[in-house]
Amino acid sequence: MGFRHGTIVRNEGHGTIFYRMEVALPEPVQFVPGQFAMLSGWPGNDPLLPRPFAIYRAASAGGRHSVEFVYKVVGRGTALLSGLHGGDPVSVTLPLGRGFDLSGEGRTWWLVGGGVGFSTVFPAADSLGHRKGGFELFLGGRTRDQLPPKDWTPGGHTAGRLHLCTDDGTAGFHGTVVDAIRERMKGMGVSDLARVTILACGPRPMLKGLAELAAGAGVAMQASLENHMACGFGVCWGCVAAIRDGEATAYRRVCKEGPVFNAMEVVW
Amino acid sequence: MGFRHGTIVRNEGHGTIFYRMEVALPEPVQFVPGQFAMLSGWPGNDPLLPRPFAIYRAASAGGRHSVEFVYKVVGRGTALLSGLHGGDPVSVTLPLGRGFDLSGEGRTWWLVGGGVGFSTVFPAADSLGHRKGGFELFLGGRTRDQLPPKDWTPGGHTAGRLHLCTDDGTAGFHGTVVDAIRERMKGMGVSDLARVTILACGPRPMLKGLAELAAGAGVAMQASLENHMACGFGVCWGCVAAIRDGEATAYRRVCKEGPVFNAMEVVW
Amino acid sequence: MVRDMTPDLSVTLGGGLTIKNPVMTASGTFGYGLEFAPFYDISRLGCLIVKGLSREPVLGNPPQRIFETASGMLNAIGLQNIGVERFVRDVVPRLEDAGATFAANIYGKTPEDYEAVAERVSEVSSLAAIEVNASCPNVKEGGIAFGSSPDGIARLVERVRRKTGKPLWVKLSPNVTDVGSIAKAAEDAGADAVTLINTLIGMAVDHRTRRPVLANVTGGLSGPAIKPVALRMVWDVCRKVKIPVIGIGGIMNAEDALQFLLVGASAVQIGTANFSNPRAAVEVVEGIESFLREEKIASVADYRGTLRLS
Amino acid sequence: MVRDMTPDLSVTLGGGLTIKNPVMTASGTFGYGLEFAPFYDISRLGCLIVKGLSREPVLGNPPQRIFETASGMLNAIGLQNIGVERFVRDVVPRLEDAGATFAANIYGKTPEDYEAVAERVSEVSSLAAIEVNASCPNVKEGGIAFGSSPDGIARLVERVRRKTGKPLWVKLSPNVTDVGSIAKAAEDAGADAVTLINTLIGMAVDHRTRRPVLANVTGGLSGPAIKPVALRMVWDVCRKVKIPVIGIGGIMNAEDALQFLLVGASAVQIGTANFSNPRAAVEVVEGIESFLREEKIASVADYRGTLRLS
Ligand SMILES: Cc1cc2nc3c(=O)[nH]c(=O)nc-3n(C[C@H](O)[C@H](O)[C@H](O)COP(=O)(O)OP(=O)(O)OC[C@H]3O[C@@H](n4cnc5c(N)ncnc54)[C@H](O)[C@@H]3O)c2cc1C
Ligand SMILES: Cc1cc2nc3c(=O)[nH]c(=O)nc-3n(C[C@H](O)[C@H](O)[C@H](O)COP(=O)(O)OP(=O)(O)OC[C@H]3O[C@@H](n4cnc5c(N)ncnc54)[C@H](O)[C@@H]3O)c2cc1C
Ligand SMILES: Cc1cc2nc3c(=O)[nH]c(=O)nc-3n(C[C@H](O)[C@H](O)[C@H](O)COP(=O)(O)O)c2cc1C
Ligand SMILES: Cc1cc2nc3c(=O)[nH]c(=O)nc-3n(C[C@H](O)[C@H](O)[C@H](O)COP(=O)(O)O)c2cc1C
Ligand code: FES
Ligand code: FES
Repeated sequence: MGFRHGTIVRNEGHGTIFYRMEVALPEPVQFVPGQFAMLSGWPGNDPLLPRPFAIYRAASAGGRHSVEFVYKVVGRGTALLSGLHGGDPVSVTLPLGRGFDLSGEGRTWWLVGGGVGFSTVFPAADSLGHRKGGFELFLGGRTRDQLPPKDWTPGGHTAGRLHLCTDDGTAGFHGTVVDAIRERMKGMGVSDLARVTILACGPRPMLKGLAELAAGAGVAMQASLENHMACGFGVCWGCVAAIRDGEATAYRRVCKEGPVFNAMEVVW
Repeated sequence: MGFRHGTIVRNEGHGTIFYRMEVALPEPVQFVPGQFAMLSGWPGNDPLLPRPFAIYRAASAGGRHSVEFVYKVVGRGTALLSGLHGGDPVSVTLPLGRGFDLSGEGRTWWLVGGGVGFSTVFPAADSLGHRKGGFELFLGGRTRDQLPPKDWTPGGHTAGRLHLCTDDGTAGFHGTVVDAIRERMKGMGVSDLARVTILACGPRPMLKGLAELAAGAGVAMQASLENHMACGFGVCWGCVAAIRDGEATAYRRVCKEGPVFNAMEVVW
Repeated sequence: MVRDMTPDLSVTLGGGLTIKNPVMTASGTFGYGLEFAPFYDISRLGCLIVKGLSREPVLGNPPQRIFETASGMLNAIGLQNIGVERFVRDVVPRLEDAGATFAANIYGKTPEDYEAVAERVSEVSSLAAIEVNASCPNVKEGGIAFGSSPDGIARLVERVRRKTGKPLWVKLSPNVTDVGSIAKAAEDAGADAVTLINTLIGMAVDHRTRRPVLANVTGGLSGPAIKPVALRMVWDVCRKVKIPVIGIGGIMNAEDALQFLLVGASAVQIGTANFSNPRAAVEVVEGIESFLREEKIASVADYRGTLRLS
Repeated sequence: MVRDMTPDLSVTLGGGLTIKNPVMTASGTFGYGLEFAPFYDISRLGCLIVKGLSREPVLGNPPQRIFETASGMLNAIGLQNIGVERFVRDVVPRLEDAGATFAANIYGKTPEDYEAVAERVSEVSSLAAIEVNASCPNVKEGGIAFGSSPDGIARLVERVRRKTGKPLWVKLSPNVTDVGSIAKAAEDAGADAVTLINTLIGMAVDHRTRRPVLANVTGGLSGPAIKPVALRMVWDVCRKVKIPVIGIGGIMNAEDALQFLLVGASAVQIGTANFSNPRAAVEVVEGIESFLREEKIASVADYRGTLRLS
């Protein structure tokens, strides 16, 4: 983990709503899929705090190191980021938090990304892609414009393993990813379901719906949560989520004990 | 006077320290040399206040209107401005304040700009250049690098009328503009001196030195003052300077009753 | 259900005063009002409050008077003003011509000063209200000295109350332990409304020259930096008094203004925002109207104080 | 004349404590200290102050706990902490290993709670000092209740004083009319130093959902937005007490820190800045050193309190 001054290599809009930013860093970045960075790139004190973004990709070649982020403009900070140019300076603290646990062997992986949540699960797909069995990918968006650009999609070429879902039916499955997973589960036996692990990132209602579905079906699920963050590395206690701790409820830091939690332990 | 949203046409560094920014505006700008604008071009609330800059030039052609500013990076606001690109939005309120009084006929005009102060006097030169008699221009900088680029200088081609001064002697007269004016006055008769009006903008110690010199020699002088400003159009009372009011001292608004004051009335 | 109706922006303040919308401009940030005429029609404001007026003209503090801070500014103007006589004689007729609704912010060193200014401005029939500045941090006497305790405020307000039939607003200082009890004291003493907050006391120094930045050493902090503090105090006071509360502090746009209405303010004032955007106040009027329209809320009154706590 | 000498950064605080430089990190913004080890050697700090400790572990407030404001942030953590026992058992040995100078910020609902925590941490021989948090705005009982009046603070400090021989610092609230008299009361009751300011009480609401943003409704405002307020209060208190004053509030860099030293603070604490730049505190140490070197000032002590008023 470190705090680094980087320089923007590229920062471009893609499709209608997603931006992708590559940042050159002085040192190589190693990360576990699901880990994130705190990023800021504005002068002055307003905005004051850096913003959390999943690490989308990290590369090192010829002594040059860089890291990529994918983001959606939703407010002030992301609007400012989208206005930055190649050469502009940014600061990043990374890698942060606990990523996905991809250790199980012989498991069936269902990766679920709602909205810009795909930025958190694609790195997991990159990891799992090398394994036997691979993964299935469920991507949800309100409309087709809100799905990630095709050429970003890992294993997007492997038909059948990619489930696109849109709320308005303008592409793929007409419905939410929760509906799509429900469909997918149909006809699967208990033992098959027991081999499935869902890795999910997206809006909280989606995660909650998925967690309930998974709980009912005996499917394991890891959910990447979001919360407002000040520090991102566990010192402000600002980002907690209610997590079951035996009988009791504890407030665990999304930035430190998370962002990936066992969905069965989250108090939704 | 109006508050306008403009778009940067050009924003470039020139020489070692000066930037020049052209801003496209929805309406034509008419101004008196010495008048200024409040300019801001940053998102968020930090910096909070717009910054005052002399109107350097205004142009209208083919239904397109623009205004130019020349500035030096001295702090946060100007640093931010210098990082803006063509196409970026800025806001301006203009034209503001009371500019130079160029109404006297048959006068000898000495225009004095210390540091970036030339941005305030060049527009006066543009006005006076058309008149018989014209003007003499005294430009001071610490070093030659701190003088305005040659091709910006009005009447710069007319040798003898341009007096460049550097504190370190790296160009032109070795000394301050005050020293240069003192030299210039040498041998001039009382009635010649009485026909001179100095128009000056620059650091306060320079203005003070000039004012004392002018007072002693019976030379008229108009000084463009600077002060921290919040509004720029006379409503906050933040920018006052001590100005003689008969026997008493009054606090006059630099943005409204100024920025150009009769140097003999300023309490230096 | 309201569909595409023009929402009713008018608000009722104390002392029988109703204004056309809840957007006012704050004393000291709006000059005498007329300076804003080049930017918009000032009669569109709910009310404009002029720079603090005293019995005699005041010279104010020496420069440097202002300093920018993170998302805020310090000012120590020292209440430079033209005095109540010139205001009544020269300014009032022009405000009347402009069709503006306006109130006088008044200030004195002694209770007698306040009384005198209140009496004089009360003669102006077009004056909408008097706002007593009991909270200026930038003058040695008067101002904040009265506004720092319930007793102090009560004594001042009672005296001014006796001298005027105009709606009487009392402007409160945030530099206190318990603003609620001070607001209550103002209410009990006969105020028709309370305005808050005035500026927080602040300071800036230059670490190189080793001098204070402001000639007055300390100054009043305003701007978006103080908004959270202002909002909390307005919310507090709204639950402690029955008279209308006028909310102020760091309001930059309609969203900010709506937040003050939401916690219970009957109206808001725009201060420092006037400097960075001379059209700020009228944009707030427009923004509130379009918000109510979009959300299909019939009136400001229907929105005011509807914060849900659970 | 000092030429190219290494300036002496050490500062003497109350109770016989001398620390290597005047830069501390603020309670609640620095975890238990070890979290910063990846960013720099935490033994370089003058002192680090751990998250407020209570007798028993505290669950804290439900989320949402933080919200960004203009150049500041609101927090309502509710003092979530691991409790004093776990701190002494698990954290202290690791801080000792890291060579860190550290102080314990303590908090309770009742004076007895404070006494108990003070007694327990006093057993830690490596502990540099105890900082009594008498100013947390985010808990219903304790904290600010004691810190809002001279009497309240005196009673609390006297009791804790009897239980510890450690240097005793008292952290003061800015949400008061007269912080000077409260600081004086703390001094008279036996405090070795006062720390100020804690956060200003603030609030944020969502004008669309019509709900408070923070589950706790109100929160504490910190960050550069509050620096002018903090600086003024530190300056005030420095002229009212003889014990050392530890300045805090919105310090982002060495320039800010120097300004607090200039008005008389003996040391400073870095809070919210740790979030946007995890290296902020060590950069302040370096920045102060290079400033003194450049300006040829031999020591922090020579610079402290040298504000020129005329
Ligand atoms: C671990 C983690 C990973 C994330 N990864 C990505 C990603 O890869 N791509 C992406 O587009 N977004 C991601 N997000 C969400 C992203 O952080 C927010 O969209 C962003 O902070 C919004 O900032 P803003 O200034 O534009 O919005 P504003 O709403 O103006 O921000 C105001 C404040 O709210 C906070 N905030 C607002 N929305 C969120 C949110 N959803 N989560 C956390 N804080 C929020 C901001 O950080 C800021 O402090 C992630 C969030 C977390 C916690
Ligand atoms: C009427 C007028 C005309 C001006 N014309 C020009 C011009 O044409 N070109 C140019 O380069 N500069 C000009 N200046 C000076 C220019 O306004 C300042 O250099 C600029 O405001 C500095 O902003 P900053 O954020 O970079 O500096 P900072 O020092 O970071 O600013 C902090 C605060 O101090 C104020 N401030 C700092 N220096 C000055 C100053 N000299 N005058 C007024 N306020 C100041 C800023 O406005 C801001 O509020 C003019 C000033 C005035 C009053
Ligand atoms: C430059 C300036 C001058 C002010 N003068 C007065 C005044 O004369 N009377 C008064 O009651 N308040 C005065 N105030 C306080 C404002 O009216 C307002 O209460 C404060 O600035 C907070 O609001 P804001 O953050 O929107 O500016 C002044 C504020 C500023 C910035
Ligand atoms: C997230 C957070 C948690 C805090 N927790 C504590 C605490 O436990 N005890 C305490 O005395 N102060 C606490 N504070 C207050 C800070 O120590 C400090 O006084 C305040 O933030 C002002 O300084 P700053 O502007 O540099 O942050 C906390 C502040 C923040 C932002
Ligand atoms: S964001 Fe600070 S603890 Fe998680
Ligand atoms: S800058 Fe506001 S009156 Fe001059």
